[in-house]
Amino acid sequence: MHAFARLVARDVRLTLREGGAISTALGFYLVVVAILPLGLGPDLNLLSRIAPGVLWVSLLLAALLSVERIFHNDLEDGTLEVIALGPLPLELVAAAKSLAHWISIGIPLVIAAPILALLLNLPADAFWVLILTMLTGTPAISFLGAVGAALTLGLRRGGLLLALLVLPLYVPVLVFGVSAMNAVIVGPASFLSSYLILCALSLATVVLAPLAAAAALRLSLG
Amino acid sequence: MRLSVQDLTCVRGGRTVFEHLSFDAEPGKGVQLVGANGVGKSSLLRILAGFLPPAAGTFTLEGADEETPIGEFCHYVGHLNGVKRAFTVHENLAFWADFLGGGEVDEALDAFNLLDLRDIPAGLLSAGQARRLGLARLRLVERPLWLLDEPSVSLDEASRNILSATIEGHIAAGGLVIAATHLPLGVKFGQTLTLGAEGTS
Amino acid sequence: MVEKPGFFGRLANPSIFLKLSGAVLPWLTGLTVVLMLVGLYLVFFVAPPDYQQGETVKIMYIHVPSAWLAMMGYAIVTVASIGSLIWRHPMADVAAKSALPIGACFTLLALITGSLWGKPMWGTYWVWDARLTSVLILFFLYLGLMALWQAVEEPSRAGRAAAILAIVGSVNLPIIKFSVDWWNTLHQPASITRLDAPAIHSSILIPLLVMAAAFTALFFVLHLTAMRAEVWRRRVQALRLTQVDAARAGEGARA
Amino acid sequence: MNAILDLGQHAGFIWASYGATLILLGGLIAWIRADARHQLRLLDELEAQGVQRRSARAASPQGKRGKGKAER
Repeated sequence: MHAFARLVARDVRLTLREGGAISTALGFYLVVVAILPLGLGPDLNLLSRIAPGVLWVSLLLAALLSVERIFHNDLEDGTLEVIALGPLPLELVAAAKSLAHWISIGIPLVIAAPILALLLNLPADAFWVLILTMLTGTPAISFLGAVGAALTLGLRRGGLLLALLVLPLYVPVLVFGVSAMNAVIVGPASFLSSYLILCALSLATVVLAPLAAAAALRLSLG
Repeated sequence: MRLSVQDLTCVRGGRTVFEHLSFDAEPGKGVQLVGANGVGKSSLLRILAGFLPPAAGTFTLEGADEETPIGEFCHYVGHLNGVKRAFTVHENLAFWADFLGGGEVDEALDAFNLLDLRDIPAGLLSAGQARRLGLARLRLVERPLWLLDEPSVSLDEASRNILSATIEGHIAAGGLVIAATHLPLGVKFGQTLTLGAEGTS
Repeated sequence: MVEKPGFFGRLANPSIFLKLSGAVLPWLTGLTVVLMLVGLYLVFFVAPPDYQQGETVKIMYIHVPSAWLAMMGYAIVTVASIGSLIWRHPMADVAAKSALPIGACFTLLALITGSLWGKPMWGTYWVWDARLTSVLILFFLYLGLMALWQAVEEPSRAGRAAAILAIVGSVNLPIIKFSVDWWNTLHQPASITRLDAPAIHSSILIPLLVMAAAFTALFFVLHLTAMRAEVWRRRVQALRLTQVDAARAGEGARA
Repeated sequence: MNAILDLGQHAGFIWASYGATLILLGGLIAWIRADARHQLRLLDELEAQGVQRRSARAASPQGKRGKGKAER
């Protein structure tokens, strides 16, 4: 476990030190949320109705932008080869790097979400559910994104392909995240049922995705 | 600890790079891999490190327990140095020491006279210095099998001597070294394996 | 002990596959043509109009079979992917890769006929009905797999990468279906009826089953043909590689 | 025969969907058959030039053109 913690710590420190990845993800998130009302019109109660959907979809796209980075840099400078020879099996290496991506990129995005929610006139009593559902859903986004990143590693236009591969897999997280929020805001359905399914999704992804990511990593190491 | 390779075949991109390659690497006798470009020197090293599955044949490290993958018994130095540009020289090596399981960082830096560059971000290093930082990993955790792919590339005279001293020290201590190189390494290798001319020599 | 290869074991050898498929194909093509003709005759001359939708129910006779084949196609790709990843069955890659464009075509057909059926029924070309939406996402999974095959040059790596993605996709497909159903029931405006096949009376069921059989037979005819083409393509590739090697050896000798 | 003529007021959509089926499946059939023929032709050309697959060459060292025509 020591090596696992060291790898996560290194990755988080690396992302913080380089800083570029976080600012681009946050910047992109802000721009997408800000530009949508320009397209959809300034009508506040329309915006507040679609706020959960807009916040979630923009978060997915922002996370997707930074997910390719999880393995790409390490493959490019040879670090991935040395890590693969370390005591940690590739599955745990993939899990560690996905966890590091969630900590360094996922959480800042979740912290930014309420601020952007102000732009969309999200009802005040929905802020707690916004943060809660996003905190629960973003691990699945990072871990599934890691599978896509591992599959498109070393390909020329990998970034575009990554979006096509991973976005369909994000549909369940998106649907249950937004329906949990709507359950609180609009409310026929119960909040708990959607939210518990979202938790189940995230947990399952955190456990299963590294297996696929590691298998894909073995391909690109070969 | 002895490495024995039986009837190894490597296929990459649908093309057979080499086939029916068998040899043994004895402790105390380094193996030098020679051969023209594209005969599979790097591929052989990557197979032994466990990155590339061989199309056929087996290789075993006698004396090592079966479960742990062979990768954990070897240091692999490829064309890339495994260095993070955003971290300082010390931080790079400190991470490797922590992750790979031990080793004295400053002593390894000193061995490749990188001590005075200790706190400089690796991004500012020259090619030769970065290569030395990559090679400094060899001095960290003790691993019996060294797989070196053109280790002396972009090294100057002095650094090459440091490298050859390090390799000879490892061989003398009973370690195994398999080095693919065009430039002379200044190391007395006990065995030379020429690839491309029907595999064994 | 070399155990006698089972049916799939013997199929592993492309030449045997070519021989077997060569024998089966003419018969299967004949069967497909017969089934298609019988089906079309039943649909246009025998099947009664639906009491609600009238004649537009005829669209169902191609929409439902193509939706079934869209799913079956992905199931075939998944099984072939498992075969290629776990048993490294050489023909599994060929089967998975060649089934993709066919499955994608049937998925696209299901979407087109679904929307053409939606216009007379609800006045809109696209209705976010739970099943149509799932078929749309299935279409994206097909596109992703085909794009991944294209993006990776080295065939064996492409095969394994696509196999991993196909398996990840197949694990997610039921979850996606479940979440789309959930999403659909939440936003279910009362008016839109589910895009369901009307009451299955035998006079409607029989033509539907015949059409489904015809489409399935067509799928396999196309799949076998595409697999043969893939085997030949890989042989051409191998021959070209030997040509390159021979040329290089030639140059080496002369230089 | 009159059953075909009066397909109700939505006849357009019925013909449109059958038309789409014809175009899409017809195109798919044509493309797959063409691709198969093309690959076969390429294979024949390469074999005519005496280029041998490694396994074929290994099977007949005396350089005869492989084990006859590759399995069709």
